[in-house]
Amino acid sequence: MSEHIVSKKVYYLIFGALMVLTALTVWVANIDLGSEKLNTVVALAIAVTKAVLVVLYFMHVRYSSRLTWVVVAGGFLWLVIMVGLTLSDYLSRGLLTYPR
Amino acid sequence: MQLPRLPFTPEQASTVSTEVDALYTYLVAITLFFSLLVTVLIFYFAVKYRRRSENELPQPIAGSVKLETMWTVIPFLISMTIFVWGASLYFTLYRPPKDAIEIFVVGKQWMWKFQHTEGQREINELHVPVGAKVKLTMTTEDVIHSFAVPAFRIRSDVVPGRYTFAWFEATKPGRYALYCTEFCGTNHSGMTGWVEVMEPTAYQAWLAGGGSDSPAAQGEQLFQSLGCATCHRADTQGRGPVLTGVFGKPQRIQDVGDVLVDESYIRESITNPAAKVVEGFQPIMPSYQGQVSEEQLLQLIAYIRSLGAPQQGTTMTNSGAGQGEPTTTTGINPDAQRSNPLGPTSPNQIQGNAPPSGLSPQGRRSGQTGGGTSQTGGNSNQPRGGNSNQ
Amino acid sequence: MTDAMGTRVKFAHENYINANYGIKSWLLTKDHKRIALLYLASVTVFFILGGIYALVIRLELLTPAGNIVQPMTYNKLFTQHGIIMIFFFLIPSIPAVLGNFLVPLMIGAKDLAFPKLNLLSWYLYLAGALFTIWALLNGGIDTGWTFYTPYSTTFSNSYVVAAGLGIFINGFSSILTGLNFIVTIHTMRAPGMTWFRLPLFIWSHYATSLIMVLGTPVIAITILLVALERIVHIGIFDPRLGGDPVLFQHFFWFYSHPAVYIMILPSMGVVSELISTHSRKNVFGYSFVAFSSLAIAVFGFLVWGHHLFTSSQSVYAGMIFSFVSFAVAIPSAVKVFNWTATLYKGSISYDTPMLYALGFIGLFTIGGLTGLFLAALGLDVHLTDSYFIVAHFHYIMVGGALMGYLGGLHNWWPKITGRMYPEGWGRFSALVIFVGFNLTFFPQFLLGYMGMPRRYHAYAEEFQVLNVFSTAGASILGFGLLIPGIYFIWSMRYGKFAPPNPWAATGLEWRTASPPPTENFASTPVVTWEAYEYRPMEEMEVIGPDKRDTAQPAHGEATI
Amino acid sequence: MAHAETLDAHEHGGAAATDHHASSNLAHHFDNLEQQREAGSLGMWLFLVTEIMFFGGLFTGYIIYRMQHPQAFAIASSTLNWKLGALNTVVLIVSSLTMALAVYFAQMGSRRMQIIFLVATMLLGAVFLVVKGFEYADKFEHHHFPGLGFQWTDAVPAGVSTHHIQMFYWIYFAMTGLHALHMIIGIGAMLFLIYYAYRGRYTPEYHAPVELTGLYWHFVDIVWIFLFPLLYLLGAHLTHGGGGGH
Ligand code: HEA
Ligand code: HEA
Ligand code: HEC
Ligand code: CUA
Ligand SMILES: [Cu+2]
Repeated sequence: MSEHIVSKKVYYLIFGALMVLTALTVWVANIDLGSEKLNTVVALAIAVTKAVLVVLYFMHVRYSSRLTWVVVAGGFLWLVIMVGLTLSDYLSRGLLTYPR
Repeated sequence: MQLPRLPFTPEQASTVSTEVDALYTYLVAITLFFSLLVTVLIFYFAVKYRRRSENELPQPIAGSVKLETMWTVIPFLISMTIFVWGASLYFTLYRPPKDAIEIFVVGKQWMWKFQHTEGQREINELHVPVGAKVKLTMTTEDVIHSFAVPAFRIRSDVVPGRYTFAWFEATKPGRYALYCTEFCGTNHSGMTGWVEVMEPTAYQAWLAGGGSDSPAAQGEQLFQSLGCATCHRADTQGRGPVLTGVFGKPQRIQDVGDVLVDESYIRESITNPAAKVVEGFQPIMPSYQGQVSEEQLLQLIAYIRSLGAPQQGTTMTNSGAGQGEPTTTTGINPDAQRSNPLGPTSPNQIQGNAPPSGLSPQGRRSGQTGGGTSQTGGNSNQPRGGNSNQ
Repeated sequence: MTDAMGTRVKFAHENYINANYGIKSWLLTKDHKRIALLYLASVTVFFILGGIYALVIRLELLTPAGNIVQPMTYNKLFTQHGIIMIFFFLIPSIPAVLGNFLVPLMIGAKDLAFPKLNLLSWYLYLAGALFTIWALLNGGIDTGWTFYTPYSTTFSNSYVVAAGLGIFINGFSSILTGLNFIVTIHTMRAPGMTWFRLPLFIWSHYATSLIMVLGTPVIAITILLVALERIVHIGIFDPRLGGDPVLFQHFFWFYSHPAVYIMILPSMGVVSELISTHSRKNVFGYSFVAFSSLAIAVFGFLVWGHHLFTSSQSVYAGMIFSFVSFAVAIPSAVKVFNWTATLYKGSISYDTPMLYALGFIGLFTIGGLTGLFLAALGLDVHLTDSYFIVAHFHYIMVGGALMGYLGGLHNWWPKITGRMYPEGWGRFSALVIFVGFNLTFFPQFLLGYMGMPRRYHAYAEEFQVLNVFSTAGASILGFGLLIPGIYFIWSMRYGKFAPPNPWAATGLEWRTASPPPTENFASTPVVTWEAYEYRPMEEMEVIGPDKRDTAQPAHGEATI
Repeated sequence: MAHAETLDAHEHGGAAATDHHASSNLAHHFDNLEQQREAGSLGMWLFLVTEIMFFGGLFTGYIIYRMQHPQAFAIASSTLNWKLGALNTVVLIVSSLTMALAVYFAQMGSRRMQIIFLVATMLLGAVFLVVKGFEYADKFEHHHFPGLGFQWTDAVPAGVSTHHIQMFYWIYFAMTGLHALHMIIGIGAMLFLIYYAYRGRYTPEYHAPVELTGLYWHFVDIVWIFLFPLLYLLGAHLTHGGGGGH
């Protein structure tokens, strides 16, 4: 399996997209979308998109072996596990009902 | 369920102890079964198929999906029975019942302090009547401790900055050991005591003898002496909200929404009033952090709670204003819940901004030390603080 | 090659031990086999140190009154016992010693993928160890190996930051080992060595490495935060500054629960090898055993909250964690049953490694099943932080992991040193250790249910009888461990020469000389057989420079 | 099973063309460069996974405390200079582009362009650090460094405790500090690359170090892509749009 060479044009395109998304995230942050949660979700969605672009193209994962895909996905999955299960405690604290 | 008590088990002195022992017995049986199964098989095979000559070459056996499925599914099903049983018991253990006598517990390095609703205070010794439900509202002045009474099969950590709960109903008069079971420093193993379970009459007599005022009454005195009463007046003329009848009801908080007024909320209102400001009021209430101890906090809470209480008596503290509520006091109003699910509003919740005030007087000055050393001479030789070493 | 007395002999072939001499050739080596020996020496030192702490603990607990050491000293004893045994002995033990030595050999590679990183990892281990030793010499640390806040951040007056830094640095050593294994197993397998021809030892090390890579960074950052909290009071875990002490427990156990599988999985891999080798049977249900390792590694990350059942964690989170804890027990059960089934119609020898392996199965089963007591929410409320916990984890970590390690050491000792250990003494000491172990730790189950809390310097009278048993057991255990300590050293000089394949085993590591040459094999091996495909000795030719005694298994020959 | 079973396809060694043992770039224990490259790249990816988990601990802390104290975090965040943050974001993205191009020219075998882009990447990294330095200096001046000496002089709205404002700052400093440390390491690696590129070490066949450093550099960029909105922008609409909450 020899390495795949990504053309310069792709790099420039991705770069352009990243710049646009950066501008977008700044713009969105300054308008009130109604709830803080929505603002956060949008900001995170943009960040994730940017990260995915970098991973896929700048880091060549799009052209890499399945193993690399698994490693990358695994890394993020574990982050989600850590955050998710920790939150399972924090979010459900105090939900226990008991008579007083 | 009355199973025979296994040897090497502690006395069964509470209602839940038999239930816990039943689950224990079940698990012992499972353990015996599987360990014996495995051991017997190993011995049997090891003898039967021992190597008889150096050049033996046994036939390979590939495996069996049927067997694999069997020994995946059966243990799984068994373990699910344990899970369900264990979980339901857990809910019993951590859901204090209605109509319980309430006792305040404060842990500190290295002693347990108790205060009864009638006012008696005790250290490392807790008197309770047999056959009555007792609810413990617990916190700590310094590090995490854990309150455990093996004979009752109960235990709960006490965590700085928040309240935790435990309950029990003793079934036999007697003296039962009480331990701190979360490592808390030099004298961790000395942080023990006794729970004295008494006949109700004896308990009443004990209560009558030499108690001080009830926590609520002491709280009332504090309420005057600390100047709370200047702002919180019985009429609506004060600068602060009227506190009568607030306990157990939702309160509307600026920028947050409805929050249930419970122990943790009041604690926070006193130690860090700015955290939640009642709608329609200015954040002018000063913080009393560092001026009231954990025990005094509990007394103030008892007092405020009693303001809404229609009747007095042993169950007084539980009947607070919240009695009219449908008792689903999740510690959090559904709306408030949604607005900020993490908001520190419930008994179990983080009280991030509610430092245990007992620490603060000295803690402030030296930067970090645990407070209250003066109260227990024995403790003062414990070097404290994170200074000097790394 | 041998002189008349059989002493002071040199190996006939050039191997990794005699390839070159001098302290530098060891300290700067990039050979995975030599690095394994460096690790062997260092973890042994720490095991003895940790063991001495344990003996003093047991001595103190002989009587109810805490009258031998000061309370503060006692707290330091068990803390340092725990820290040393876990971070500096058990976690590196099998992976860094046996794994380092065997992973490349077993897959037919010349070395690990990153030999320099491998050496670096030993130096990091050493640096971490020195930091920790420094902390111990300067007064020690008294927080318990769990470092719970706010005690560790604000109240303890001991050397938390230094010891923490030691663990922090040591963590990177662990990460590098894991990373190296994963890459090696993926990219360096010999031609023909497909995934399902790999020895189960490799599968379990692969699973272990996953945990090391995914979990260890979290303990590193956690310890860093504890240190920061202590030094500059950032407030993250300090309730007085708005932090949450329970968050620390989440972080700590996010690593430390998976870490218990770092400790047991390699041992399970060893046991798979030993059971197969010493009954000359292929492992029953190979692929189930292989995948159960991965399942343990993955699900092991979802259960950490079972250490927080009474710590004011939400009861609902408790339920999730309890449920998954039961689920993660299943792959372990699968392994136990498959090992047992492997014995069926085998040719079972009673060599020392096999005794350890059989002991492992029994003790691990008891240790694991008592884990179920703790995973059962309502029961854990009574059991947590009692001696029941202490018994549970010693049954797994000493009765399981340590037995596996010792069994593995015996099994591969001929390969590592080129010498046989004395079989008779081996069996005798295995028996003593087994008896001593059970006598030490079984009474602790009973003590725990009776309510004796752990980390207690002094205890109530009624617990004394069982504690006396436990202490007596510990002395037998200590004596038993002394025996291999002595004869291993003895055998390096005086042991009988080992043939390349003394057990008539199938692994690639047995197809090269004992000890192996620096490049492991004379030529790259080409694998044409399945895992655990036992054949007559004549058919298992050696791909190494030393073809002596190929057909002579050394079974049952006690040399002493 | 028989001895003479057919061999599984060679797992590696297929690429016989690149199989020159004599090459000085091939470590002795690898069979060929392809295998070595694969190992290196897998190793680097695994290392990046450990980095994710390393930063992950801080992210988790951030998420939990922010959910508990949204207002305090928003207020603290609004004292950061989002324009500098945005500038740095742009700088880093450009540096990622130049890094990608450096790898590209290494693959093409153009030594000159490769060096040019490596130098550019390094300089952009330095620019980032300088900007960051100014930001830090500003925070120190205002006593916004958490720990001893932390001061918050502005008025605090109701419901907000300065503890939690400080909490934001320690997260800010821990995360950006750790990120900056990674940048510094990256710049150090860049120096090596430039030196060896100058010596003509990297060829279309062998340029793994450039590639791996590239992976690392992009990863550091990604971390910043998350840090920027989470730290600088989270409260923007609150402080600008006023009010907030509900
Ligand atoms: C190598 C170390 C190791 C291993 C492998 C395990 C394995 C397990 N552990 Fe253990 N554990 C520790 C080391 C280990 N543990 C340590 C060190 C502590 C204390 C830390 C401290 O606080 O200091 C601890 C504490 C601990 C607790 C916390 C107790 C508390 O503090 O309150 C719990 C709770 O769930 C638990 C559960 C389990 C379970 C369910 C398993 C399972 O993985 C076990 C699975 C194995 C089996 C089940 C046996 C084989 C199965 C059969 C023979 C078939 C029959 C099976 C069924 C019917 C299901 N352990
Ligand atoms: C790998 C882990 C490991 C191992 C192997 C051991 C081994 C032993 N442990 Fe340990 N233990 C822990 C991990 C381990 N422990 C942990 C994590 C804790 C919790 C700490 C905490 O609470 O924070 C703990 C706590 C703990 C306690 C509870 C303390 C308390 O809570 O108050 C006790 C008490 O009996 C104990 C005893 C023992 C004993 C008797 C051994 C014996 O098996 C030791 C046997 C070894 C020796 C006796 C060494 C002798 C060997 C030689 C002399 C060989 C000589 C060789 C040559 C000369 C070459 N341990
Ligand atoms: C300077 C006036 C002042 C003093 C003195 C004062 N308070 Fe308050 N208190 C307020 C105001 C104003 C509020 C409403 C705004 C808020 O929540 O911060 C309040 C709110 C409260 C609340 C929450 C009430 C609710 O309905 O939710 C409690 C409980 C409380 N105070 C208890 C106390 C106690 C106990 C003391 C004495 C130790 C005390 N206060 C002293 C002014 C004061
Ligand atoms: Cu208090 Cu242990
Ligand atoms: Cu665990």
